[in-house]
Amino acid sequence: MNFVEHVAKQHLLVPAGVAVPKGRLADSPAAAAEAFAEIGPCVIKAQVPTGKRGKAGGIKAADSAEAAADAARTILGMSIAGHLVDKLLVEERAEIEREFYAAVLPDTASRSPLVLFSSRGGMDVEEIAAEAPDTFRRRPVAPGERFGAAEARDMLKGLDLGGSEAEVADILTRLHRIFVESDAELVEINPLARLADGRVVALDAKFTLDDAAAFRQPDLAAVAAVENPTDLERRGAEVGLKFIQLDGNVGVLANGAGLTMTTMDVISHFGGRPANFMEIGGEAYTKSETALELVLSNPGVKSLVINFCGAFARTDVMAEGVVKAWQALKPTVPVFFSIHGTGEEEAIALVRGELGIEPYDLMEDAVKAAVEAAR
Amino acid sequence: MNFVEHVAKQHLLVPAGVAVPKGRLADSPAAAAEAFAEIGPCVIKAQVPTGKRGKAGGIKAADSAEAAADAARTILGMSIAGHLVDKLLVEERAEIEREFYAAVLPDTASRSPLVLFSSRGGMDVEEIAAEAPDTFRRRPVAPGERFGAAEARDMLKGLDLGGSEAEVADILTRLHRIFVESDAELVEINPLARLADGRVVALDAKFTLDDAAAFRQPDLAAVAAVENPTDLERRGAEVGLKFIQLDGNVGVLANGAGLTMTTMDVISHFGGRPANFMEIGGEAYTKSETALELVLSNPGVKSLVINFCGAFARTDVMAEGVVKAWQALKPTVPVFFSIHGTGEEEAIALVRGELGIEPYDLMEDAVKAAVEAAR
Amino acid sequence: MIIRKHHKVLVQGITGKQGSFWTEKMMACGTQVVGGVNPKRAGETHVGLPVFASAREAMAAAPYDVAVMFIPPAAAKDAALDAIEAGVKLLVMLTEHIPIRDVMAVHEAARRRGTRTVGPNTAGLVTPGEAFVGIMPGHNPNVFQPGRVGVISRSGSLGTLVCLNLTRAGLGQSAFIGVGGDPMVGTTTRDALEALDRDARTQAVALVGEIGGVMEEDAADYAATMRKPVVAFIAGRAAPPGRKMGHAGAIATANRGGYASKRQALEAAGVTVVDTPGEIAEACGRGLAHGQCGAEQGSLSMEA
Amino acid sequence: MIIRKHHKVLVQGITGKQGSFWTEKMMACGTQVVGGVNPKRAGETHVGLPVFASAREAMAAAPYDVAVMFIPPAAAKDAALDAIEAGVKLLVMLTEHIPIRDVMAVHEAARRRGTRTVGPNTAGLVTPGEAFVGIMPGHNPNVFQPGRVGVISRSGSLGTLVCLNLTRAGLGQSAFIGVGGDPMVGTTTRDALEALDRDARTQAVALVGEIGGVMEEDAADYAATMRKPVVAFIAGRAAPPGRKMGHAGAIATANRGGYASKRQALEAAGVTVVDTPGEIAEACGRGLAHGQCGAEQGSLSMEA
Repeated sequence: MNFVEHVAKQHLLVPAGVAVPKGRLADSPAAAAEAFAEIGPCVIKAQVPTGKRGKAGGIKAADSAEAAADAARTILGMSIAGHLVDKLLVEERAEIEREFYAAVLPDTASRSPLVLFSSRGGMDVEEIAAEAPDTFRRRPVAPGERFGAAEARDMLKGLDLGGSEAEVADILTRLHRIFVESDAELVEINPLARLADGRVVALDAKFTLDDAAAFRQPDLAAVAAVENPTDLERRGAEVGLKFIQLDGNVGVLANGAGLTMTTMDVISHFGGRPANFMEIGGEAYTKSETALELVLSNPGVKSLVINFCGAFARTDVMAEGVVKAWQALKPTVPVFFSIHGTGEEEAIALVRGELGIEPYDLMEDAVKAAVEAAR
Repeated sequence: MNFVEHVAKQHLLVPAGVAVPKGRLADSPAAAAEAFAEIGPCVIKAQVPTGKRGKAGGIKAADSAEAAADAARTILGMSIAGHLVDKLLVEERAEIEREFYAAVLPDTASRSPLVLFSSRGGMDVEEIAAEAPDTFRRRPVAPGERFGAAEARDMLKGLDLGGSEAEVADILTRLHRIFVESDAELVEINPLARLADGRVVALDAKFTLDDAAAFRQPDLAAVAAVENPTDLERRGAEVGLKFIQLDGNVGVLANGAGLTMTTMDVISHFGGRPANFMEIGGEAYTKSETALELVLSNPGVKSLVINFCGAFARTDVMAEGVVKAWQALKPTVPVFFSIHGTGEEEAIALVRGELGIEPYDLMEDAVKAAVEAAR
Repeated sequence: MIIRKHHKVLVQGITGKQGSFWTEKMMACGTQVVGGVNPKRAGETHVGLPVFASAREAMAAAPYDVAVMFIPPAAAKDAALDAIEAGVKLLVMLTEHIPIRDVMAVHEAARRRGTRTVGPNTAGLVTPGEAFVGIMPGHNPNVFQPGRVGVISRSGSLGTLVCLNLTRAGLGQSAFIGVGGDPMVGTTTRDALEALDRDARTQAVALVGEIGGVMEEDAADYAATMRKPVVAFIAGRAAPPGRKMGHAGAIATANRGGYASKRQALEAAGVTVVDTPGEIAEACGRGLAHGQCGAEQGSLSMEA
Repeated sequence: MIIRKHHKVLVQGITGKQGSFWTEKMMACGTQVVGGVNPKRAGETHVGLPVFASAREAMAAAPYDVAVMFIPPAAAKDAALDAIEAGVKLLVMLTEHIPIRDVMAVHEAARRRGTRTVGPNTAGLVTPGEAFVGIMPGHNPNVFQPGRVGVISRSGSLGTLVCLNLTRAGLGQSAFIGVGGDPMVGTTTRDALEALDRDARTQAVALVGEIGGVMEEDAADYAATMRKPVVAFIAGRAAPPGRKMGHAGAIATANRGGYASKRQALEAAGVTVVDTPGEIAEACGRGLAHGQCGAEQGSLSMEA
């Protein structure tokens, strides 16, 4: 799972004590102009979880509020490697003296994390290794082995860092810690810059979460999911489910487009915010298990309304899928049912028996309870 | 299903007798320069099935071979609305005198195809309807009703087409025929241009196939699938199957990455070209049904090798999935099996009993037969 | 398009899983099913009914008024044309995902022949205590009870919910008309409203709409002329604009077709628009209490 | 890492569906399974074997040499460390998708303790006629027969195919070593090659590699020093460059790791590289006929 730059910076580098340039997020030309007013001469960067943003035209400098707005206008709505740009990072334009490269990744040979550094940054690591091998250092750090300032300085020996050895060594130890503690598959700063004022800051940042470890990094996984909202939607589409992810916190699972929209409306009516639209009407009613998985994959969901009103769709079949998904995923969010129509006796008995939950008689009451629980 | 411009032109407009500018496809800067040499001053357009290509920077003019190559370099590799640009249409730059708008779409009110025309083109139909309603004509044509040149001219009455009334009327009748015969959800030419030399040509073209009718438009569906190769790959990924679509014609279904790669290798070895990679190893072996559907959705597949060698993966379970998919899809491509290892007796009996096919003993023989059959 | 006890019904695609299941439900509710169609099994008996080779053959052997289609999309057009040519009065098309060209061809054939079509993608028609055709829980007494409110719905699930609420409120239903979720349906919300206005047993109407299309706006024009109370609920108020919500027709647009447009049009026509489906029954009750009931003005003609 | 009849085996995660299924298969092949682990069911008997709370507890009650893990990814690290601390000599990790950090921690603990690890993501080890651990069809006589060729494979399915071919050719297998499909495995192809070189019963080696990583290149250095014939097949020749082929380690890169690099390295080391898996058996047969067998040079020590 690749993280966008500003998330990697704010959720990983900054908490670990690695300095980044002053920056603000913007999602409109006006916001970019405002950010300029605060920050001054700046770089405006598309926030999409992929490299090659510069090549795609997703990075522009601006020297005035108008230029910032213009750049934002151009970049917003672009699509870079399949990601629609809907967010920009407006960042102070640092006066760069030197560019370095720093990264940590798993090393097959040593079966350990490998710290990489080069006193030449700004290009691909393959290019650095090929073109400037003298500037390149690699140090595996066995699990449990110490990698403190002394070890980092030892690794940097013989490189000219223009007087920034101590700062760089410090940053390498922090990067190593991020790698280990956050289950990274890659953490990379390129370029890591020494500025004219002597600060060493991460101009860009890449973080890839080890997908196999996402289960124990729920905060990071949630952050990543929020930043890529369309992934869940795409997953839904591919299994024939019309799933639309919204920014509310009450998850919705209902059968039929009409009933689903209505459930969302009633959530809004009672002051809540629906977290999704999900269509399991028609033949798709047999897919309630997958549908529930999708709804619960939305990290915004704080409570859940399951509202079945069976006509063609059999509520007993849907309830079976729900119970299956529930038992597999063991979610901790509170769930509120309302079940009526075709198959209701079996469906209610199943939910009662397997989940120990008593469905509400009125959907309005189920929704009210869910809205309350999500607060 | 939206079609890219050059497919809409070549597979729908041109066969129906609607003129389009001279053009050539290019997939590299060199090819664009070559196309320039043949065509002269040109427009270079990203071939992705989405609108707003101009806004995204996907359309550029070129007045020299170098400029054409430069434009190609810039546009290739761009990503527009999630579609990677890997193909360009290099089209003669027509000297435009007038731009019109023409389209046919289904009309709810009349429950009939609706022919739309405006003597002002080049902007959205909503804009035309709002800003230039006088130039706008709408004519529903009930199924079975005649829409010939007389009817089309009648529809155009009162509009100034600069002397191109007959050509435009003719084009409208052809557009209507395309709509009906090709199960369109939309067919649109915008702009439809009258050139300085008097020709009326479709500068751009949009065609959307009614997905519900794809089953009876196999040629169009196949064309569309070929033009969006990553869609299948994405579908695979979303159901947890690693599917890579290749440009060969021998489909591959095998368990385990190693065996799958080997099957592909042996296909190549015998002079064939594998049509895909597909991973159903590990737990994914239970997904052979979905996997086979994906493999068969690849329009390039002319024959199929199913090569199971069960260790952890049970060949009987995989064979069950294959039989299910086969019976549901009733594909007409010849299939060649080789089945060994865990569960082989049941698997072979099933394939023999349900599909009436005798698996080959050696995978090499199955592959040879498949390569032969694909020729 | 109100289904009646005296209507004779043909089930096209009767031998399929859904066809069999729902035919039995329909008959259990008193619907007079006279037979079914499956060209491959003509001459057999299925769920106790004769199977015919075509709707035309069936018409000769066992005349019927209504045909209901349990037919997959690719075969739907032929089945529909068969029934229309056979002279069916009312054709109920449950099928979703019929190609648009076929839908248009069927509507055109129906128009020429004077056949009333309902759907495609409708959940069907129910008249509690009389009959039902389609895929609604017409057999569930918690949902459907003979009563005074006519219900129009584009959605089967939402229609079920509203009928359930009306039954709990003791009002019941005079008729349920599922107009269908497709953008191009044979019977519009307005058509259904007119039929319920003419129906003597209907004393109030619950109109269950959705965003997308302009059927609710069109119906509002007619509602303005009615004396019976009309209560409406429009699903999709909270839907994000510009995104398709499952039904092909439900795209909220800036002007007509959106929630605001529909609500405004209906309120301007004197329709009570409620915020939750739970309020429909209460609002119908209030409307009926005001005595605005037009029970005597309807006709009892065959509306199909 | 050759599994032997005299090895005593512990099954971690024995009570699960796969653990139970494969434990019975292993025992049917003569493997001496002494018990299993499941902390929640300690004290019970499962598939006729005692269940212990931990690998350490098991070691005290029923000493063993080998532990094989039927453990889901999230619990794999703890189970592995438990077995390593218990003093197991050989740890076979079947699990796929273990977090990288955990894999590195397990390898480091194993290194310190002197434990041999196989995997993760291995299909296991088979010595026909003696024993097997893992998820291979060790019980299928069409696939495995005692014989003269040692087989090394990253892939279970492809390894099965090659063993099948060797059995048909009448050569059989002296041992099968599944090194695993993960990029960071405890026993490399080179390690396995060394073990088979030392093994007296192995007279030739079939090396089944895949594109990605550099294990085959590393093994080639050792193969150059061997007297026993080595025949190799490398999967992925036809794979499009730069795309991941299922196994996380299998990315074809421009220089090392690609098909050409592996083939070149192996051929330079005197290894016969064949084009199809079907040719392996024949090439092994030719190698054996040339009499290049080093049957007498190996040791019979415990290689784990």
